[in-house]
Amino acid sequence: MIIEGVILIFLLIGTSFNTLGVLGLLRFPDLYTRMHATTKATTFGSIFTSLSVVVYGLWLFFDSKDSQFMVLAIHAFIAMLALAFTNAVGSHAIARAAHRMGIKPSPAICDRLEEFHP
Amino acid sequence: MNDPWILLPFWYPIIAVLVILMAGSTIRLYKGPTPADRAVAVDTVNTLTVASLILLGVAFREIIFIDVAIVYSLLSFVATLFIAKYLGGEL
Amino acid sequence: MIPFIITALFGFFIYLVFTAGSGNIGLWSSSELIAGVALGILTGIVTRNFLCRKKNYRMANPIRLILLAVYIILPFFIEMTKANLDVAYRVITMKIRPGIVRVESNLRTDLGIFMLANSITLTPGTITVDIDEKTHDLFIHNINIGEGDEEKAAFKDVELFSLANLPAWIRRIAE
Amino acid sequence: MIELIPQFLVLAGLIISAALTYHFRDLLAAALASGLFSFLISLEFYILQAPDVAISQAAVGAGLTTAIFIIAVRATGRFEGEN
Repeated sequence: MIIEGVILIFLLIGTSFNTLGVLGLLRFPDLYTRMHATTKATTFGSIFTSLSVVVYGLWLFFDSKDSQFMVLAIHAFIAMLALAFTNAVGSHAIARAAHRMGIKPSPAICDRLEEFHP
Repeated sequence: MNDPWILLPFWYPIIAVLVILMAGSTIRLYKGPTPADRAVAVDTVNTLTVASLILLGVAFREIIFIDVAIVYSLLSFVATLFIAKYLGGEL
Repeated sequence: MIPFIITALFGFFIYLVFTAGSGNIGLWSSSELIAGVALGILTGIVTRNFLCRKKNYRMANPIRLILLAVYIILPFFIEMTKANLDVAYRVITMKIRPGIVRVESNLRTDLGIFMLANSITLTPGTITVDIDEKTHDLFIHNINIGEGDEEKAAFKDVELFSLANLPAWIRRIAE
Repeated sequence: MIELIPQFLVLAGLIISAALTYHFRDLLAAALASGLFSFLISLEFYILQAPDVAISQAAVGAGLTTAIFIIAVRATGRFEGEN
Protein backbone atom coordinates (compact mmCIF):
# COMPACT_ATOMS: atom_id res chain seq x y z
CA MET A 1 0.00 0.00 0.00
CA ILE A 2 2.78 2.42 0.94
CA ILE A 3 4.84 1.46 -2.09
CA GLU A 4 1.87 1.97 -4.39
CA GLY A 5 1.53 5.43 -2.89
CA VAL A 6 5.23 6.12 -3.51
CA ILE A 7 4.90 5.01 -7.14
CA LEU A 8 1.82 7.19 -7.62
CA ILE A 9 3.55 10.21 -6.05
CA PHE A 10 6.60 9.75 -8.30
CA LEU A 11 4.36 9.51 -11.36
CA LEU A 12 2.45 12.64 -10.35
CA ILE A 13 5.67 14.61 -9.73
CA GLY A 14 7.00 13.45 -13.10
CA THR A 15 3.93 14.37 -15.10
CA SER A 16 3.53 17.74 -13.37
CA PHE A 17 7.11 18.72 -14.18
CA ASN A 18 6.67 17.49 -17.76
CA THR A 19 3.55 19.66 -18.01
CA LEU A 20 5.49 22.65 -16.68
CA GLY A 21 8.22 22.03 -19.24
CA VAL A 22 5.78 22.00 -22.15
CA LEU A 23 4.00 25.09 -20.74
CA GLY A 24 7.36 26.85 -20.61
CA LEU A 25 8.06 25.78 -24.19
CA LEU A 26 4.80 27.44 -25.22
CA ARG A 27 5.00 30.58 -23.06
CA PHE A 28 8.60 31.83 -22.94
CA PRO A 29 9.60 34.63 -25.33
CA ASP A 30 12.82 33.43 -26.99
CA LEU A 31 14.81 30.32 -27.82
CA TYR A 32 17.23 30.21 -24.89
CA THR A 33 14.59 30.68 -22.22
CA ARG A 34 12.46 28.00 -23.88
CA MET A 35 15.45 25.73 -23.76
CA HIS A 36 15.71 26.34 -20.01
CA ALA A 37 12.17 25.04 -19.55
CA THR A 38 12.46 21.99 -21.81
CA THR A 39 15.91 20.82 -20.75
CA LYS A 40 15.52 21.06 -17.00
CA ALA A 41 11.86 20.32 -16.47
CA THR A 42 11.39 17.50 -18.98
CA THR A 43 14.61 15.77 -17.94
CA PHE A 44 13.60 15.92 -14.28
CA GLY A 45 10.06 14.73 -15.00
CA SER A 46 11.20 11.82 -17.16
CA ILE A 47 13.74 10.84 -14.50
CA PHE A 48 10.91 10.66 -11.97
CA THR A 49 8.58 8.62 -14.19
CA SER A 50 11.45 6.17 -14.89
CA LEU A 51 12.25 6.09 -11.18
CA SER A 52 8.71 4.98 -10.47
CA VAL A 53 9.26 2.03 -12.82
CA VAL A 54 12.52 1.23 -10.99
CA VAL A 55 10.68 1.25 -7.66
CA TYR A 56 7.94 -0.95 -9.13
CA GLY A 57 10.48 -3.47 -10.43
CA LEU A 58 12.34 -3.62 -7.11
CA TRP A 59 9.05 -4.05 -5.24
CA LEU A 60 7.96 -6.96 -7.42
CA PHE A 61 11.45 -8.48 -7.15
CA PHE A 62 11.40 -8.50 -3.36
CA ASP A 63 7.78 -9.66 -3.44
CA SER A 64 8.12 -12.65 -5.75
CA LYS A 65 11.92 -13.35 -5.87
CA ASP A 66 11.68 -13.58 -9.65
CA SER A 67 14.84 -12.26 -11.30
CA GLN A 68 13.05 -10.84 -14.35
CA PHE A 69 11.88 -7.90 -12.24
CA MET A 70 15.49 -7.12 -11.35
CA VAL A 71 16.09 -6.96 -15.12
CA LEU A 72 13.17 -4.52 -15.38
CA ALA A 73 14.62 -2.26 -12.69
CA ILE A 74 18.16 -2.31 -14.12
CA HIS A 75 17.06 -1.60 -17.67
CA ALA A 76 14.76 1.23 -16.62
CA PHE A 77 17.68 2.71 -14.68
CA ILE A 78 19.97 2.49 -17.74
CA ALA A 79 17.29 4.15 -19.88
CA MET A 80 17.06 6.93 -17.28
CA LEU A 81 20.83 7.53 -17.36
CA ALA A 82 20.88 7.55 -21.17
CA LEU A 83 18.00 10.03 -21.19
CA ALA A 84 19.68 12.44 -18.76
CA PHE A 85 23.05 12.49 -20.55
CA THR A 86 21.68 12.75 -24.08
CA ASN A 87 19.31 15.56 -23.09
CA ALA A 88 22.03 17.69 -21.54
CA VAL A 89 24.48 17.22 -24.41
CA GLY A 90 21.81 17.67 -27.09
CA SER A 91 20.53 20.92 -25.62
CA HIS A 92 24.09 22.25 -25.40
CA ALA A 93 24.59 21.37 -29.08
CA ILE A 94 21.37 23.14 -30.13
CA ALA A 95 22.21 26.27 -28.09
CA ARG A 96 25.71 26.53 -29.56
CA ALA A 97 24.44 25.98 -33.10
CA ALA A 98 21.69 28.57 -32.64
CA HIS A 99 24.15 31.20 -31.47
CA ARG A 100 26.46 30.45 -34.39
CA MET A 101 23.48 30.66 -36.73
CA GLY A 102 22.82 34.20 -35.53
CA ILE A 103 19.82 33.93 -33.23
CA LYS A 104 20.17 36.64 -30.60
CA PRO A 105 18.67 36.32 -27.12
CA SER A 106 15.94 38.89 -27.68
CA PRO A 107 15.08 40.15 -24.20
CA ALA A 108 18.66 40.20 -22.89
CA ILE A 109 20.47 42.26 -20.28
CA CYS A 110 23.93 41.50 -21.62
CA ASP A 111 25.54 39.24 -24.22
CA ARG A 112 29.21 38.51 -23.56
CA LEU A 113 29.40 35.84 -26.26
CA GLU A 114 28.50 38.43 -28.88
CA GLU A 115 31.66 40.39 -27.99
CA PHE A 116 33.74 37.21 -28.06
CA HIS A 117 32.38 35.73 -31.31
CA PRO A 118 31.38 38.61 -33.59
CA MET B 1 -1.36 -20.11 -11.08
CA ASN B 2 -1.03 -16.65 -9.64
CA ASP B 3 0.31 -13.79 -11.68
CA PRO B 4 3.53 -12.25 -10.29
CA TRP B 5 2.71 -8.89 -11.89
CA ILE B 6 0.65 -6.89 -9.43
CA LEU B 7 -1.88 -4.86 -11.36
CA LEU B 8 -1.70 -1.12 -10.84
CA PRO B 9 -4.47 1.00 -12.41
CA PHE B 10 -2.61 4.20 -13.16
CA TRP B 11 -0.20 3.50 -16.02
CA TYR B 12 -2.54 4.29 -18.92
CA PRO B 13 -3.86 7.69 -17.69
CA ILE B 14 -0.27 8.90 -17.16
CA ILE B 15 0.64 7.75 -20.68
CA ALA B 16 -2.42 9.60 -22.03
CA VAL B 17 -1.23 12.79 -20.28
CA LEU B 18 2.26 12.38 -21.79
CA VAL B 19 0.80 11.94 -25.29
CA ILE B 20 -1.31 15.09 -24.81
CA LEU B 21 1.89 16.93 -23.86
CA MET B 22 3.47 15.71 -27.11
CA ALA B 23 0.56 17.26 -28.99
CA GLY B 24 1.18 20.49 -27.02
CA SER B 25 4.77 20.69 -28.14
CA THR B 26 3.61 20.12 -31.71
CA ILE B 27 2.09 23.62 -31.45
CA ARG B 28 5.61 25.01 -30.97
CA LEU B 29 6.72 22.96 -33.98
CA TYR B 30 3.99 24.70 -35.99
CA LYS B 31 4.52 28.25 -34.68
CA GLY B 32 8.26 28.38 -34.02
CA PRO B 33 9.83 31.34 -35.79
CA THR B 34 13.28 29.82 -36.27
CA PRO B 35 14.34 26.24 -37.11
CA ALA B 36 16.12 26.00 -33.75
CA ASP B 37 12.76 26.36 -31.98
CA ARG B 38 11.43 23.49 -34.03
CA ALA B 39 14.48 21.40 -33.16
CA VAL B 40 13.83 22.08 -29.46
CA ALA B 41 10.19 21.00 -29.93
CA VAL B 42 11.26 17.73 -31.61
CA ASP B 43 13.75 17.12 -28.79
CA THR B 44 10.99 17.59 -26.22
CA VAL B 45 8.77 15.12 -28.07
CA ASN B 46 11.63 12.61 -28.03
CA THR B 47 12.09 12.92 -24.28
CA LEU B 48 8.38 12.48 -23.63
CA THR B 49 8.31 9.52 -26.01
CA VAL B 50 11.09 7.74 -24.14
CA ALA B 51 9.29 8.29 -20.83
CA SER B 52 6.03 6.93 -22.24
CA LEU B 53 7.85 3.97 -23.83
CA ILE B 54 9.17 2.91 -20.43
CA LEU B 55 5.70 3.21 -18.88
CA LEU B 56 4.09 1.33 -21.80
CA GLY B 57 6.57 -1.51 -21.41
CA VAL B 58 5.44 -1.95 -17.84
CA ALA B 59 1.77 -1.60 -18.79
CA PHE B 60 2.12 -4.36 -21.41
CA ARG B 61 4.01 -6.59 -18.90
CA GLU B 62 6.86 -7.21 -21.34
CA ILE B 63 10.38 -6.68 -20.00
CA ILE B 64 12.05 -6.88 -23.38
CA PHE B 65 10.16 -3.71 -24.39
CA ILE B 66 12.25 -1.56 -22.04
CA ASP B 67 15.31 -2.13 -24.27
CA VAL B 68 13.53 -0.34 -27.10
CA ALA B 69 13.48 2.79 -24.94
CA ILE B 70 17.29 2.73 -24.50
CA VAL B 71 17.89 2.28 -28.23
CA TYR B 72 15.32 4.95 -29.02
CA SER B 73 16.90 7.55 -26.73
CA LEU B 74 20.36 7.00 -28.24
CA LEU B 75 19.02 7.16 -31.83
CA SER B 76 17.05 10.33 -31.23
CA PHE B 77 20.25 11.83 -29.80
CA VAL B 78 21.95 11.14 -33.14
CA ALA B 79 19.12 12.92 -34.99
CA THR B 80 19.34 15.93 -32.63
CA LEU B 81 23.11 16.21 -33.09
CA PHE B 82 22.71 16.05 -36.86
CA ILE B 83 20.16 18.88 -36.86
CA ALA B 84 22.43 20.94 -34.59
CA LYS B 85 25.42 20.37 -36.88
CA TYR B 86 23.40 21.61 -39.83
CA LEU B 87 22.13 24.67 -37.97
CA GLY B 88 25.61 25.64 -36.84
CA GLY B 89 26.91 25.44 -40.38
CA GLU B 90 29.50 22.76 -39.61
CA LEU B 91 28.10 19.96 -41.75
CA MET C 1 48.40 -2.74 -23.53
CA ILE C 2 46.86 -0.79 -20.66
CA PRO C 3 44.24 0.91 -22.91
CA PHE C 4 43.24 -2.50 -24.22
CA ILE C 5 42.74 -3.93 -20.72
CA ILE C 6 40.73 -0.92 -19.51
CA THR C 7 38.51 -0.89 -22.60
CA ALA C 8 37.94 -4.66 -22.47
CA LEU C 9 37.00 -4.53 -18.78
CA PHE C 10 34.67 -1.62 -19.44
CA GLY C 11 32.93 -3.44 -22.29
CA PHE C 12 32.64 -6.63 -20.22
CA PHE C 13 31.10 -4.65 -17.36
CA ILE C 14 28.56 -2.99 -19.68
CA TYR C 15 27.64 -6.40 -21.12
CA LEU C 16 27.16 -7.79 -17.62
CA VAL C 17 24.87 -4.90 -16.69
CA PHE C 18 22.73 -5.45 -19.76
CA THR C 19 22.37 -9.20 -19.32
CA ALA C 20 21.84 -9.34 -15.54
CA GLY C 21 19.25 -11.85 -14.39
CA SER C 22 19.78 -14.45 -17.13
CA GLY C 23 20.95 -17.47 -15.10
CA ASN C 24 22.16 -18.85 -11.80
CA ILE C 25 25.92 -18.11 -11.54
CA GLY C 26 25.37 -15.03 -9.45
CA LEU C 27 22.88 -13.36 -11.74
CA TRP C 28 24.30 -14.57 -15.05
CA SER C 29 24.27 -17.83 -17.02
CA SER C 30 27.53 -19.43 -18.17
CA SER C 31 26.93 -18.85 -21.88
CA GLU C 32 26.34 -15.14 -21.26
CA LEU C 33 29.62 -14.93 -19.30
CA ILE C 34 31.59 -16.58 -22.11
CA ALA C 35 29.96 -14.35 -24.73
CA GLY C 36 30.71 -11.34 -22.54
CA VAL C 37 34.42 -12.20 -22.32
CA ALA C 38 34.64 -12.73 -26.08
CA LEU C 39 32.82 -9.51 -26.87
CA GLY C 40 34.89 -7.59 -24.33
CA ILE C 41 38.17 -8.74 -25.93
CA LEU C 42 36.81 -7.87 -29.39
CA THR C 43 35.70 -4.42 -28.22
CA GLY C 44 39.08 -3.85 -26.59
CA ILE C 45 40.95 -4.71 -29.78
CA VAL C 46 38.79 -2.52 -32.01
CA THR C 47 38.28 0.60 -29.87
CA ARG C 48 41.38 0.79 -27.69
CA ASN C 49 42.43 4.10 -29.22
CA PHE C 50 39.14 5.90 -28.59
CA LEU C 51 38.41 5.52 -24.89
CA CYS C 52 41.93 6.27 -23.61
CA ARG C 53 43.07 8.71 -26.26
CA LYS C 54 45.01 11.04 -23.94
CA LYS C 55 46.85 8.17 -22.15
CA ASN C 56 45.31 9.39 -18.93
CA TYR C 57 44.19 6.63 -16.56
CA ARG C 58 42.98 8.81 -13.72
CA MET C 59 39.36 7.63 -13.95
CA ALA C 60 40.32 3.94 -13.60
CA ASN C 61 40.75 4.61 -9.87
CA PRO C 62 37.72 3.06 -8.09
CA ILE C 63 37.62 5.78 -5.42
CA ARG C 64 36.94 8.36 -8.12
CA LEU C 65 34.13 6.21 -9.56
CA ILE C 66 32.51 5.87 -6.13
CA LEU C 67 32.82 9.64 -5.66
CA LEU C 68 31.19 10.11 -9.06
CA ALA C 69 28.19 7.99 -8.03
CA VAL C 70 27.90 9.85 -4.71
CA TYR C 71 28.16 13.16 -6.56
CA ILE C 72 25.30 12.26 -8.91
CA ILE C 73 23.05 10.95 -6.15
CA LEU C 74 23.50 13.58 -3.43
CA PRO C 75 24.61 17.17 -4.27
CA PHE C 76 23.76 17.11 -7.94
CA PHE C 77 20.27 15.78 -7.35
CA ILE C 78 19.58 18.36 -4.63
CA GLU C 79 20.66 21.18 -6.95
CA MET C 80 18.54 19.69 -9.72
CA THR C 81 15.43 19.67 -7.52
CA LYS C 82 16.02 23.31 -6.63
CA ALA C 83 16.52 24.11 -10.32
CA ASN C 84 13.19 22.60 -11.23
CA LEU C 85 11.31 24.44 -8.50
CA ASP C 86 12.97 27.60 -9.84
CA VAL C 87 11.88 26.81 -13.40
CA ALA C 88 8.34 26.13 -12.18
CA TYR C 89 8.28 29.53 -10.44
CA ARG C 90 9.52 31.30 -13.56
CA VAL C 91 7.09 29.50 -15.89
CA ILE C 92 4.15 30.53 -13.74
CA THR C 93 5.16 34.12 -12.97
CA MET C 94 7.30 34.96 -16.08
CA LYS C 95 9.76 37.08 -14.06
CA ILE C 96 12.95 36.80 -16.12
CA ARG C 97 16.12 38.88 -16.64
CA PRO C 98 18.02 36.81 -19.19
CA GLY C 99 21.50 37.32 -20.59
CA ILE C 100 24.68 35.51 -21.61
CA VAL C 101 27.61 35.80 -19.19
CA ARG C 102 31.14 34.43 -19.02
CA VAL C 103 32.15 32.03 -16.28
CA GLU C 104 35.73 31.29 -15.30
CA SER C 105 36.45 27.62 -14.79
CA ASN C 106 39.93 26.67 -13.73
CA LEU C 107 39.54 23.09 -14.92
CA ARG C 108 42.11 21.56 -17.23
CA THR C 109 40.86 18.09 -18.19
CA ASP C 110 38.24 17.38 -20.83
CA LEU C 111 36.18 15.23 -18.48
CA GLY C 112 36.09 18.00 -15.88
CA ILE C 113 34.83 20.55 -18.39
CA PHE C 114 32.27 18.05 -19.68
CA MET C 115 30.96 17.41 -16.17
CA LEU C 116 30.90 21.11 -15.28
CA ALA C 117 29.04 22.00 -18.49
CA ASN C 118 26.43 19.28 -17.98
CA SER C 119 26.02 20.19 -14.31
CA ILE C 120 25.48 23.82 -15.29
CA THR C 121 22.91 22.80 -17.88
CA LEU C 122 20.84 20.81 -15.41
CA THR C 123 21.12 23.14 -12.39
CA PRO C 124 19.49 26.46 -11.47
CA GLY C 125 18.80 29.05 -14.09
CA THR C 126 21.71 28.40 -16.43
CA ILE C 127 22.48 26.54 -19.65
CA THR C 128 25.87 26.29 -21.32
CA VAL C 129 26.03 27.92 -24.73
CA ASP C 130 29.65 27.90 -25.81
CA ILE C 131 33.24 27.31 -24.70
CA ASP C 132 36.34 29.44 -25.09
CA GLU C 133 38.78 26.79 -26.26
CA LYS C 134 41.93 28.60 -25.13
CA THR C 135 41.16 29.60 -21.58
CA HIS C 136 38.47 26.92 -20.96
CA ASP C 137 35.94 29.53 -19.92
CA LEU C 138 32.27 28.75 -20.37
CA PHE C 139 29.63 31.06 -21.80
CA ILE C 140 26.32 30.44 -20.08
CA HIS C 141 22.84 31.77 -20.60
CA ASN C 142 21.51 32.85 -17.23
CA ILE C 143 17.77 33.30 -16.87
CA ASN C 144 17.87 35.61 -13.86
CA ILE C 145 20.91 37.86 -13.53
CA GLY C 146 21.06 39.76 -10.23
CA GLU C 147 20.86 43.55 -10.14
CA GLY C 148 24.20 45.05 -11.18
CA ASP C 149 25.80 41.74 -12.01
CA GLU C 150 25.68 42.40 -15.74
CA GLU C 151 28.64 44.78 -15.40
CA LYS C 152 30.98 42.03 -14.26
CA ALA C 153 33.46 40.76 -16.83
CA ALA C 154 33.41 37.19 -15.57
CA PHE C 155 31.73 35.17 -12.87
CA LYS C 156 33.43 32.62 -10.66
CA ASP C 157 32.02 29.11 -11.12
CA VAL C 158 31.23 28.81 -7.40
CA GLU C 159 28.78 31.73 -7.53
CA LEU C 160 26.36 29.80 -9.74
CA PHE C 161 25.54 27.12 -7.18
CA SER C 162 23.95 28.06 -3.89
CA LEU C 163 23.33 24.86 -1.94
CA ALA C 164 26.32 22.65 -2.64
CA ASN C 165 29.82 23.40 -3.87
CA LEU C 166 29.69 21.42 -7.11
CA PRO C 167 32.96 22.70 -8.71
CA ALA C 168 34.95 21.46 -5.71
CA TRP C 169 33.37 18.00 -6.15
CA ILE C 170 34.19 18.03 -9.85
CA ARG C 171 37.78 19.01 -9.09
CA ARG C 172 38.07 16.18 -6.61
CA ILE C 173 36.68 13.67 -9.12
CA ALA C 174 38.21 14.66 -12.43
CA GLU C 175 41.43 16.54 -11.76
CA MET D 1 -11.20 1.17 -23.07
CA ILE D 2 -8.63 3.31 -21.26
CA GLU D 3 -5.78 1.67 -23.14
CA LEU D 4 -7.20 2.89 -26.46
CA ILE D 5 -6.95 6.58 -25.56
CA PRO D 6 -3.11 6.89 -26.02
CA GLN D 7 -3.39 5.01 -29.29
CA PHE D 8 -6.02 7.37 -30.70
CA LEU D 9 -4.02 10.38 -29.55
CA VAL D 10 -0.91 9.05 -31.27
CA LEU D 11 -2.92 8.47 -34.46
CA ALA D 12 -4.18 12.07 -34.31
CA GLY D 13 -0.59 13.25 -33.82
CA LEU D 14 0.44 11.25 -36.91
CA ILE D 15 -2.20 13.02 -39.01
CA ILE D 16 -1.18 16.43 -37.64
CA SER D 17 2.53 15.92 -38.29
CA ALA D 18 1.89 14.61 -41.81
CA ALA D 19 -0.23 17.70 -42.52
CA LEU D 20 2.56 19.91 -41.14
CA THR D 21 5.08 18.22 -43.43
CA TYR D 22 2.84 19.15 -46.34
CA HIS D 23 2.17 22.67 -45.06
CA PHE D 24 5.69 24.04 -44.45
CA ARG D 25 7.42 26.02 -47.19
CA ASP D 26 10.69 25.99 -45.22
CA LEU D 27 12.16 22.63 -46.21
CA LEU D 28 14.25 22.27 -43.05
CA ALA D 29 11.08 22.58 -40.97
CA ALA D 30 9.43 20.04 -43.25
CA ALA D 31 12.33 17.65 -42.64
CA LEU D 32 11.90 18.14 -38.88
CA ALA D 33 8.16 17.45 -39.13
CA SER D 34 8.92 14.33 -41.16
CA GLY D 35 11.30 13.21 -38.40
CA LEU D 36 8.52 13.78 -35.87
CA PHE D 37 6.23 11.62 -38.03
CA SER D 38 8.83 8.83 -37.95
CA PHE D 39 9.17 9.03 -34.16
CA LEU D 40 5.40 8.92 -33.69
CA ILE D 41 4.91 5.99 -36.07
CA SER D 42 7.64 4.17 -34.15
CA LEU D 43 5.62 4.79 -30.97
CA GLU D 44 2.51 3.50 -32.74
CA PHE D 45 4.27 0.27 -33.73
CA TYR D 46 5.34 -0.06 -30.13
CA ILE D 47 1.76 0.32 -28.91
CA LEU D 48 0.71 -2.37 -31.39
CA GLN D 49 3.24 -4.69 -29.63
CA ALA D 50 5.86 -4.91 -32.36
CA PRO D 51 9.08 -3.71 -30.69
CA ASP D 52 11.40 -5.04 -33.43
CA VAL D 53 9.58 -3.02 -36.08
CA ALA D 54 9.68 -0.05 -33.71
CA ILE D 55 13.47 -0.30 -33.34
CA SER D 56 14.07 -0.56 -37.08
CA GLN D 57 11.64 2.30 -37.75
CA ALA D 58 13.41 4.48 -35.17
CA ALA D 59 16.81 3.68 -36.69
CA VAL D 60 15.90 4.08 -40.34
CA GLY D 61 13.06 6.59 -40.23
CA ALA D 62 14.26 8.91 -37.51
CA GLY D 63 18.05 8.70 -37.63
CA LEU D 64 18.88 7.95 -41.24
CA THR D 65 16.04 9.59 -43.15
CA THR D 66 16.28 12.87 -41.24
CA ALA D 67 20.03 12.96 -41.88
CA ILE D 68 19.55 12.27 -45.60
CA PHE D 69 16.85 14.94 -45.86
CA ILE D 70 19.10 17.48 -44.15
CA ILE D 71 22.01 16.64 -46.47
CA ALA D 72 19.64 17.07 -49.43
CA VAL D 73 18.41 20.44 -48.09
CA ARG D 74 22.00 21.61 -47.68
CA ALA D 75 22.88 20.50 -51.21
CA THR D 76 19.91 22.20 -52.89
CA GLY D 77 18.01 25.12 -51.41
CA ARG D 78 16.48 26.00 -48.11
CA PHE D 79 13.08 27.22 -49.37
CA GLU D 80 10.61 25.72 -51.78
CA GLY D 81 10.60 27.41 -55.20
CA GLU D 82 14.14 28.72 -54.78
CA ASN D 83 16.54 28.04 -57.62
